[in-house]
Amino acid sequence: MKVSVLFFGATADVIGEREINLEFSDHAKASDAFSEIVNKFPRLANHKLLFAVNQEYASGDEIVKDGDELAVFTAVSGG
Amino acid sequence: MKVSVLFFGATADVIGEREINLEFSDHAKASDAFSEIVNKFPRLANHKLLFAVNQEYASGDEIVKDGDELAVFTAVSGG
Amino acid sequence: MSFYEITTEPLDIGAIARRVVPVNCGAIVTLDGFVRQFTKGRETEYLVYEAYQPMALKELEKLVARAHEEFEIENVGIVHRLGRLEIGETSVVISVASPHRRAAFEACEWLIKELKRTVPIWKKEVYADGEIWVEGDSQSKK
Amino acid sequence: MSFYEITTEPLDIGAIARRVVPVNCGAIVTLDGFVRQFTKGRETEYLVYEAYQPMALKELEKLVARAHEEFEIENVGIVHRLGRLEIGETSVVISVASPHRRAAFEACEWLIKELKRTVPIWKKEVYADGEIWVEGDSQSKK
Repeated sequence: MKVSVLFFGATADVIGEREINLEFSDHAKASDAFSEIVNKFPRLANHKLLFAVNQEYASGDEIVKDGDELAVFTAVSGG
Repeated sequence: MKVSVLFFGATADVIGEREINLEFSDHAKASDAFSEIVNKFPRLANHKLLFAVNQEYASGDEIVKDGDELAVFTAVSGG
Repeated sequence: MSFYEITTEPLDIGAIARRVVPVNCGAIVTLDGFVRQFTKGRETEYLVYEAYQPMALKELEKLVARAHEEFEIENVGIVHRLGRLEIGETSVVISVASPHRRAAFEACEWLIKELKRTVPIWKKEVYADGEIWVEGDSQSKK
Repeated sequence: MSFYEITTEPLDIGAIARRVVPVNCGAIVTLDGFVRQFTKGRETEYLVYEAYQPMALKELEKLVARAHEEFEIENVGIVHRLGRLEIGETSVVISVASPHRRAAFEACEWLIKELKRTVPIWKKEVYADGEIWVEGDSQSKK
């Protein structure tokens, strides 16, 4: 199954892309998917990361589905 | 000795004037001067009044001097 | 720079807030008081504000000085309008800039409370069938 | 009416505050966040704000709903600007109208705190000799 992963600000700079597509095994847990992403781009681990699934903050327990939109970003700094 | 007495808002409506001149005996205490003013215009007593001497809230203990500016007004309602 | 003014001109709250911006602050808190249409269910047609102007300016000056003593703020701007105000028009603007926004919120709330208690300005509410000079809380000020 | 928006246009805080005015309220509290020139002694040339826009709008919607649940307020307006902002330009405006001003102060302060914690927007500070994406407090959000 295929999902898109979005990056913003500092994480987009690390990856050099704002969006990538990744393949995961079916019924992957969100926490596993995010671990895989961080392993793939180890420089992400230099940051405190937040994760979202389909535009909602992720607990990690979500089951990732084909076509889902994941996002990986640093603690927000708007305002 | 002569002082001016200013009225604003509700007290100006009661008096029908915004400023009057009054004669007081020398060395009058402010509290006595204000009592005299209220006695002269008894309808003022229908209001909670505040008093000022020379543009400062009066404690009543001030000694009124010739040419002083007294003021009688209701609790403020700006904002 | 802190400032306090009384004017009969309409108030531009954005412009007033801008004037208190210092280089080392990142937030301004602004209180914008305006003429409400309904007070206790009664419809107001317009308001008239009147001041004992020289004393009001002295009291505003004291307020600004006390705010600087009591709160860690950088700049304060207070502008009060006088004369006839229509529904929805701004009667008073208080803007406070501070390095930490907590102090700006606290100081702004304190300033409007104190202004309503101490600054000799009065409001007349005019209705279709009458008018009344609003008298403040009697506990206000000895 | 409450509203929340994200825009790349300059913000007019007076105009935003005006949009939250209801007929039975007499005070609006507005928080105006802007680009400070110096942060910890270092001079900023300009800022760039970026958002995860659809998620940011969802989080703003939740914030406004929670504010209405937790505080006795009438209307809330939040507008956040994105893109390049020069020194002194306003990045965010939060205006709250309430029948009693206490609630407006409380809600406005709570809203900016929560916005900075939950809404996916990031700020890049650009200096003469470099730039950095500011990362929020790590305790922010699980």
